[in-house]
Amino acid sequence: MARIGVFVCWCGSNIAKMVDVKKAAEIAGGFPNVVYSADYKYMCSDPGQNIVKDAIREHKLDRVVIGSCSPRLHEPTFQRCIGGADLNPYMVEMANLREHCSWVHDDREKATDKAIDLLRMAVAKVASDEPLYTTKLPLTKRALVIGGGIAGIQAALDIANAGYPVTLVERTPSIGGHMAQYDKTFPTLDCAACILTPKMVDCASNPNIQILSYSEVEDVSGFVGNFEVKIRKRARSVNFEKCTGCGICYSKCPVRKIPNEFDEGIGDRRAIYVPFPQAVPNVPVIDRENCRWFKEEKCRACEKLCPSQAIEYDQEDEILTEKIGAIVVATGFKTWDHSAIGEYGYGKYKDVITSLQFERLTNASGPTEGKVARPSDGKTPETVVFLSCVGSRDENHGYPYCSKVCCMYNAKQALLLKDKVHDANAYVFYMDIRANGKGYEEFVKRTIEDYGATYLRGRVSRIFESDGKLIVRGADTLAGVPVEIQADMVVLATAMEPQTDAKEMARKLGVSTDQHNWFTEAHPKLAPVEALTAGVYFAGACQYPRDIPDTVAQASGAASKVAVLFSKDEITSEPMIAYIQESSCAGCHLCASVCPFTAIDMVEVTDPRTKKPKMVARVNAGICHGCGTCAAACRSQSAKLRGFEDTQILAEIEALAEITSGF
Amino acid sequence: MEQPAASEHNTESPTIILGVRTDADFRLRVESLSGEKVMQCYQCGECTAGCPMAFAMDLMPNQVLRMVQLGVSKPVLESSTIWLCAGCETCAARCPRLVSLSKIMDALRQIALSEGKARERNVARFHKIFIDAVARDGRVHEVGMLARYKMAARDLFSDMGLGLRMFLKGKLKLMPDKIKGVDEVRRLIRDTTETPPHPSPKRGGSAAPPPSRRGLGGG
Amino acid sequence: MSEETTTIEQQTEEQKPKVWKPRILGILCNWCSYAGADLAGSSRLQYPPNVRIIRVPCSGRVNPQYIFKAFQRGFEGVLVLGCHPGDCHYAKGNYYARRRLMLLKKFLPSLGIEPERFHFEWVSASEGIIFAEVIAKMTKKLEDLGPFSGVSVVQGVTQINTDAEDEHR
Amino acid sequence: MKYAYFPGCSLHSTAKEYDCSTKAVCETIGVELEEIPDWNCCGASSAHSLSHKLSLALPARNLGIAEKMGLDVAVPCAACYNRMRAAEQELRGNTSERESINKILSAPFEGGISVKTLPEIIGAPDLAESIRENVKKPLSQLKAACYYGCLLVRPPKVMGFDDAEDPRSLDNIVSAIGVETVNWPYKVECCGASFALTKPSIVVKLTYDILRYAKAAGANCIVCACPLCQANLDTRQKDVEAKYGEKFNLPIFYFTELLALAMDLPVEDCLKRHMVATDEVLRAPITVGSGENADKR
Ligand SMILES: Cc1cc2nc3c(=O)[nH]c(=O)nc-3n(C[C@H](O)[C@H](O)[C@H](O)COP(=O)(O)OP(=O)(O)OC[C@H]3O[C@@H](n4cnc5c(N)ncnc54)[C@H](O)[C@@H]3O)c2cc1C
Ligand SMILES: Cc1cc2nc3c(=O)[nH]c(=O)nc-3n(C[C@H](O)[C@H](O)[C@H](O)COP(=O)(O)OP(=O)(O)OC[C@H]3O[C@@H](n4cnc5c(N)ncnc54)[C@H](O)[C@@H]3O)c2cc1C
Ligand code: SF4
Ligand code: SF4
Ligand code: SF4
Ligand code: SF4
Ligand code: SF4
Ligand code: SF4
Ligand code: SF4
Ligand code: SF4
Repeated sequence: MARIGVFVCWCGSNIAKMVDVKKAAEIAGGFPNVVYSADYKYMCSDPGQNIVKDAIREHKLDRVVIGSCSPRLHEPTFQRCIGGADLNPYMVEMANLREHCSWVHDDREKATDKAIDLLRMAVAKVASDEPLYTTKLPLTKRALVIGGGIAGIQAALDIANAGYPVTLVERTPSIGGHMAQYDKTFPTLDCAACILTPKMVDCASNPNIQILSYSEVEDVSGFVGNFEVKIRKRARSVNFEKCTGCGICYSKCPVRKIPNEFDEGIGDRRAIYVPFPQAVPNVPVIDRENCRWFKEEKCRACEKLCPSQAIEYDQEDEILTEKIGAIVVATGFKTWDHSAIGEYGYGKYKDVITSLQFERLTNASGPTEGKVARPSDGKTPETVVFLSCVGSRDENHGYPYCSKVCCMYNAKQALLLKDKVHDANAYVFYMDIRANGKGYEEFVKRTIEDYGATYLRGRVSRIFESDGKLIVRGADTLAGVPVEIQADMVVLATAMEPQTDAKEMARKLGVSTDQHNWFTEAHPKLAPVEALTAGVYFAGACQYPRDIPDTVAQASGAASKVAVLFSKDEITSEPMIAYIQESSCAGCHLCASVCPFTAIDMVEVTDPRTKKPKMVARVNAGICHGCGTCAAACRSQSAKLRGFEDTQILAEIEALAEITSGF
Repeated sequence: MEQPAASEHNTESPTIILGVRTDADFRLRVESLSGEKVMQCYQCGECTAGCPMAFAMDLMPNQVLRMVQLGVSKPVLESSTIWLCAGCETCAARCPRLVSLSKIMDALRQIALSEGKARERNVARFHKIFIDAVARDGRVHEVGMLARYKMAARDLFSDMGLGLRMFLKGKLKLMPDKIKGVDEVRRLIRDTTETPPHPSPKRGGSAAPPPSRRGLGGG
Repeated sequence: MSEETTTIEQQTEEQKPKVWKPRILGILCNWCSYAGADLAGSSRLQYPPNVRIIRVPCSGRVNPQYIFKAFQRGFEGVLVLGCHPGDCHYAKGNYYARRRLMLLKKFLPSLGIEPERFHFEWVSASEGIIFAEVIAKMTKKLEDLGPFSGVSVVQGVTQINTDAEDEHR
Repeated sequence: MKYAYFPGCSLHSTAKEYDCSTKAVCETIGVELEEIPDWNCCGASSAHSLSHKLSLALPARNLGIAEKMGLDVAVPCAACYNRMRAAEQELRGNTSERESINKILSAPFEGGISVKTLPEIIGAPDLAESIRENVKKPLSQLKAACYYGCLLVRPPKVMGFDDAEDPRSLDNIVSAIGVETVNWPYKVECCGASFALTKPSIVVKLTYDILRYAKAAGANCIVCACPLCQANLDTRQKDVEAKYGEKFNLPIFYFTELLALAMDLPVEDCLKRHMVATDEVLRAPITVGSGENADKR
C-alpha cells in the first residue's frame, strides 16, 4: 500500500489568496493512500523542503504530491528534495495550483474546488508511480566526420585537438572541398590557399586524425556513442605507403584530355592524377574509366616510371568497419545545372560560365594560371556580365530559396576582374544585394566605388550569341528601362543545392531532410548543429547554403558538441522513455513506423510460452526521446512510456469521475 | 485626337498617395479577373527585360505590376503600355515567380475599357471593331473591318499603298463570308462580355463608325 | 477519508441547482501548450474554472482511449492541445496526433457524442491569450450544448480500443 | 489520320497560299483534313483583350462542332492555334466555366478532343517516312531561318509540343526536305502581329530585328507557320528596308509551301502572292534541276 504525503504551498499570497490552502490540504489528507498532508508558505524554500524531507522520514512516505507552481518550474527542485530523503526522485507529482488555478480565477470557492481536484489527480497519478532509473550506456570516443571540405576539416581539427580520435571520410581523392578551388575569399580577399592548405596539412599530420580519402560511408547502424560504420575505401591503384608524391606518373600518363572535375571542366587532367597540386593526401589515383590499361590492357607507363613501385593495378575496394561515438556530417553542396534555362542558352554557349568556373579562371594555380581568359578563344574579355540568383529565388526553373553567398562572391569576382583586367567592364545584375555579414556591405561598396563595377538592379531575360558577342538583355528597374549589353563573357551565380546523394545519406544516418534535401537541424534556432538523431551533427553547407565564416563557426559548434558528448565516460539516458512489453507485443511494426526518431527496431525473440521465435519491437534507449507517440499507436498496449503510463493518465481521469456534478 | 485622361495624368504630381486614396479593391479586381497572384511578383524586371514592346511603352511591364501591387489604378489604366502589350507571353514564360503578366495586362485592358479609360484608342478601337466584325459575320472579313477601323481611326490614308499592293496580289477578299450560326456567335459574344458590342444590322458593313461609347469609338 | 468526500459531495450538491457548469478535460503537451497555459497564469488572464489539465510529453502521446474514457466518466468536453505544426519538440508527434484525433472526431457521432464536445488545437508556449480564449470558447460552446447524456453506444469504443477498455476498468 | 480542319479567317483571305499548300501537302502525305462546318473566328487577340470568357467561348463553339465530328482539330494558323489550345486546356480543367459556356452552344464541348498545330501534326515521327518518300526535289539551295514567333510555343505549359526557348519542329521538318537551317537567336521573338494595323511603326521595328538577325545568321529565306508572322515579315519588308536603309530580300515561306515545292506539287499560284519575290532564292545555286521545274509551273 502506497504511503502518500501531500504538501500544499501558499506561494506567499499567490496561491493562498485565491485558494483555501488549509482546507485543500485537509481534504487531500483524506484521499486514498494519503497518510499525511500539510501546507506551508514557501515550499521551495529550504525550510519548505525540510518539511517534506522530515515528513518522508517521520511518516514513512514513499511518494509525494506537491501542490504549488508549474512543474515546468520546480519539478527538478522537488525531485532533488525527495532524492535527498532517500526516495527515488521520480516518486513526486506536482499539482499546478498557481499558474493553472489561483492566478487565473477570481472566485475563491471555485478556485479552491479546482485546487482540490488538481491535488486529487496528482494523488491518483503518484499512487502508481514507479521508481525510475537513468541508464548508463557505453560510449566509444571516436568521431566520424563525413566530408572533407572546410567544414569537415575544421570539425576534425577541433575534435582532434580536444583529444579525441577522428576518422575523416572524403569522397574525392583530396580533402579541401570547394574552398580549395578559390583564389581569394570574401570579404577580406584572403588567399584561400594560404588559409586552407595549412589546415589541410594539419589534418594530415595530426595523430588523432585518420583521413580516408577516395572513400565513402556505406552504412551506419547503432546509436549515439555506439555507432558502427562501414566505410568503402575505393581502390586508388596507388600504394599509399610507397608513393612519395613525386608526380612523375601523372606528368607522363598518355591520356591527357580528361576534363578535370576540380577545374569545373575548364582544365584537363590525366588518367592518373591528383586533383590539384596542393592535394592532401598528395597521392594520385588512377581513374579506371579512362586509364588505357583498364580499358584496353595497354600502357602501364605509370608503373614503369614510378620510382617507388607504388602503382598497384590490382587493388580492390576495401570495406572498413569502425566503431564510432559521434558523427559530424559535412558533405557540403553542389551547384545547380543551368542548362535548364533555355533563355540563357541551355548551357550551350562556351563563354557563358558558372561562378565556380570563374573561380578557377582567377586562381593562380588554376588552368589559366590566374589569367582571366574566355573559354571559347582564350582572349581576355573586355566586358563581363555577372548574373545573380541563377536558379535561386526562381520557382520557374530552380529553387525558391536564396543561396546566401552569391551576392558576396559576385562582388568578389567583379572586383577580381577589375583587379586583373583594369580596363574591363564588370556589370552585375542583382535583385537585392544580400551582404549581411561583418564587413560585407563595405566590401560590396568597395567593389562599386573603388573598383568601378556597375551594378544594375534587375534580372536578365535573355542571352544569345551574335557576331562573336554575347548579347545580354536585362532590365534596370531603377532607371525603368530595358538594358542590352554586348558582352565577351557571362558569369552565372548558379544556386547552391544539396549533394545528389543527400537523401541517401540522410537515410543511412536516420536523419531528415527538408523539401529541397538540405539536412534538417533539430531546432532552427536553438539546436542548429544537431540532428534530431542524437549523436549526429551538421557542419557547413550540407545543411543550407552558407559562406566560409558561418561554415567554420558551425563546424566548431558541431565539434564542441562532440567534445561535450565525449567528455563523459558513459551516456546517461533519460528514464522517461518507452519500453515494450514483449509478452503482448504482436510484432506489428506500428510503433516503429511512427517513432519520429526511428528508435524502435524489430527483433526476434523466443516466445516464453510457445517456445517459438517471434518478432517483437525493441526500444533503443540511446535513441528514444520519450515522446510517447509509439505508446499511443500500439493497439495491444505493449508499447509503454515510463512516467506517463496509460494506467497513470487514466487514473487521473478516473480520479475526477468521483465528482458527479458540474464543477 | 484629344486625350483628356492623359493630360490630366501628366499634370498631376507624380507622388503616389498611399494609405489614403489607395484603391484597395483595384488589386483584388485585377487578381480576380486575371487569376494571377499579384503579390507574388518581386519586381525583378525580367518581364521588362524580355518584353519586345518595352521600347514603345510608357510604363515598363514591371512598373505596371508594381502599381497594381500598390493598388494605384489611374496611371496604369491610363497608360499606353496595357494597349501596347502584344500578348506574346514572353514575360509569363520566363517570370521566376510564375506570374503571368500577359494575363494581368488582359485584365487591365478589360478594366480600362469598362471604365472608359483606354489611352491607346486606336488599339482599343481595333479590338472592338474586330469583335464587332465577328458578331456581324461570325468570321472576320478583312476589307470590311479595315475600312471600319480606318474610318473610326480617322486614318484613311496611311497604308493605302500597302493595301493596294495586297489587293493586287489577291490577298484581300472583297465579299465577306457569313456563317450560318452567326446568331449563336452573337449570343456567345453578348453573354460573355460585360458590355456587348452591337453588330450593325446592315450586311457588308457600312462605313459608319460603330456606336460610340466613352473611351472607345467615341473619340 | 469518507468524511471529506461527503463534504465535497454536499458542496457540489448545493451548487448544482445554482448554475450548471460543464466539465472539461484538457490534455496538453508539455513543451508548447502546457507552457502556454502556464503563461496564461503568469499573465493573470482570467478564464472559466471548469478545466482540469493533464500534462503529457507530446500530443502524440494522446491515446484516443483517454478521450473515450473521459466522456464515459462524465466529462462534458475534452480538449487536446499541442504544438503548432513544425514546432513539435519531437519533430512530428503532433502530426500523428492530428491524424489520429481527426479520425476520432469522425467516430464520435456513432457513439452519441456531439463532435463539438471534442476540440483539438495548436497552442504555442507564447499563446497564453489563445489558451484562455480556447477555454472560454469551449466552455461557452458546451454550455450551449447542455449537459451530456453519456456515451450511448459502447461497441464503437470496443471496436477502436477493445483491450484497453477492459484492462483499465 | 484524319483531322477536323480549322483554317481560320486568314487562310480564307490573306493567307490563301498557306491554305492551299497545306491541303496539297496533307493530301499527299496521307493526312485527311475535313473542314469544320460553319466554323467561326477564334477571337484572336481581341477577344481576350475584351473579356476572358469571350476568349473561351468563341473557340468553344468550334471545339464543340469538332467533338461532334469526333476528330482532333488541326490548326495551321499559330494565332488561332494559340487561342484554340488555350481554350481547350482551360475548358477541360474548369468545369464550371465549361458548363456555363456549353449552355449557349448548340454543340457542347466536353473535352473529348484536342487541338494540334500543323507543325506538330506534320512533324510527327510517323509521318517522316511518308514525307521522305514524296520528296521529288530537295530544296538544298535554301538556307532557312525557321521562325516560330510567340504564339506557337508560349505559354509553354499550355502549348507544350515544342521547346519554348529553342523550338525545333519546323527546323526538323524542313531539314527533311533538304533545306539547311540556321541557328539564330530570334526564333521565338514577337513580330507584333496584333499591331499590324494599329501600330505599324512598332511592327516595322520588330520586323526589322527579326530580318536582321536572320540575315546575320546567313539565312536566305525565313520559314514560318503563321499567317500573321508571314504577313508582317513579307508585306512590311519594303517599309523596313525603306526605313532602315538595308536590303533584305528575304522571302517568307510557309513551311507547307516548301514541302509542296519539294514534293513537286502545284504551288505556283501561292508563290505569286508573295510580296518578296521567291523565284530568285528558289532558282539560286541550282541543284538537281529543281528550280527549272518549279518555274514551269
Ligand atoms: C562560386 C563560389 C564562390 C564562393 N566564394 C566564397 C568566398 O569567397 N568566401 C566565402 O566565405 N565563401 C565562399 N563560397 C561559399 C563556400 O564555398 C562554402 O561556404 C564552403 O565551401 C562550405 O564548405 P563545406 O565544407 O560545408 O562544403 P564543401 O566545400 O562543399 O565540402 C564538402 C566536402 O564533402 C565531400 N563530400 C560530399 N559528399 C560526400 C560523401 N557522401 N562522402 C564523403 N565526402 C563527401 C565533398 O567532396 C567535399 O570535399 C563560395 C561559393 C561558391 C559557389
Ligand atoms: C528588433 C529586433 C528583433 C529581432 N528579432 C529576431 C528574430 O525574430 N529572430 C532572430 O533570430 N533574431 C532576432 N533578433 C536578433 C536577436 O536579438 C539576437 O540575435 C540575439 O538577441 C543575440 O543574443 P546575444 O545573447 O548575443 O545578445 P543579447 O540578447 O544582447 O544579450 C546580451 C546580454 O549581455 C548583457 N550584458 C551586456 N554587457 C554586459 C556586461 N558588461 N556584463 C554583463 N552582462 C552584460 C546584456 O544585459 C544582455 O542580457 C532581433 C533583434 C532586434 C533588434
Ligand atoms: S514552490 Fe513555487 S509556488 Fe511554492 S513558494 Fe516556491 S515558487 Fe512559490
Ligand atoms: S605513384 Fe609513383 S610516380 Fe606517382 S606520385 Fe607516387 S611515387 Fe610518384
Ligand atoms: S596505365 Fe593508365 S594511368 Fe598509367 S600511364 Fe597508362 S593510361 Fe595513365
Ligand atoms: S545571395 Fe544574392 S545572388 Fe545569391 S540567391 Fe541570394 S540574393 Fe540571389
Ligand atoms: S505497436 Fe505494439 S504490438 Fe506493434 S510492434 Fe509495437 S509494441 Fe508491438
Ligand atoms: S517514446 Fe517517442 S522516441 Fe521513444 S520510442 Fe516511442 S515514439 Fe520513439
Ligand atoms: S518577371 Fe515576374 S517577378 Fe519579375 S518583375 Fe516581372 S512579373 Fe514580377
Ligand atoms: S505579353 Fe505583353 S508585357 Fe509580356 S512580354 Fe509580351 S508584350 Fe511584353
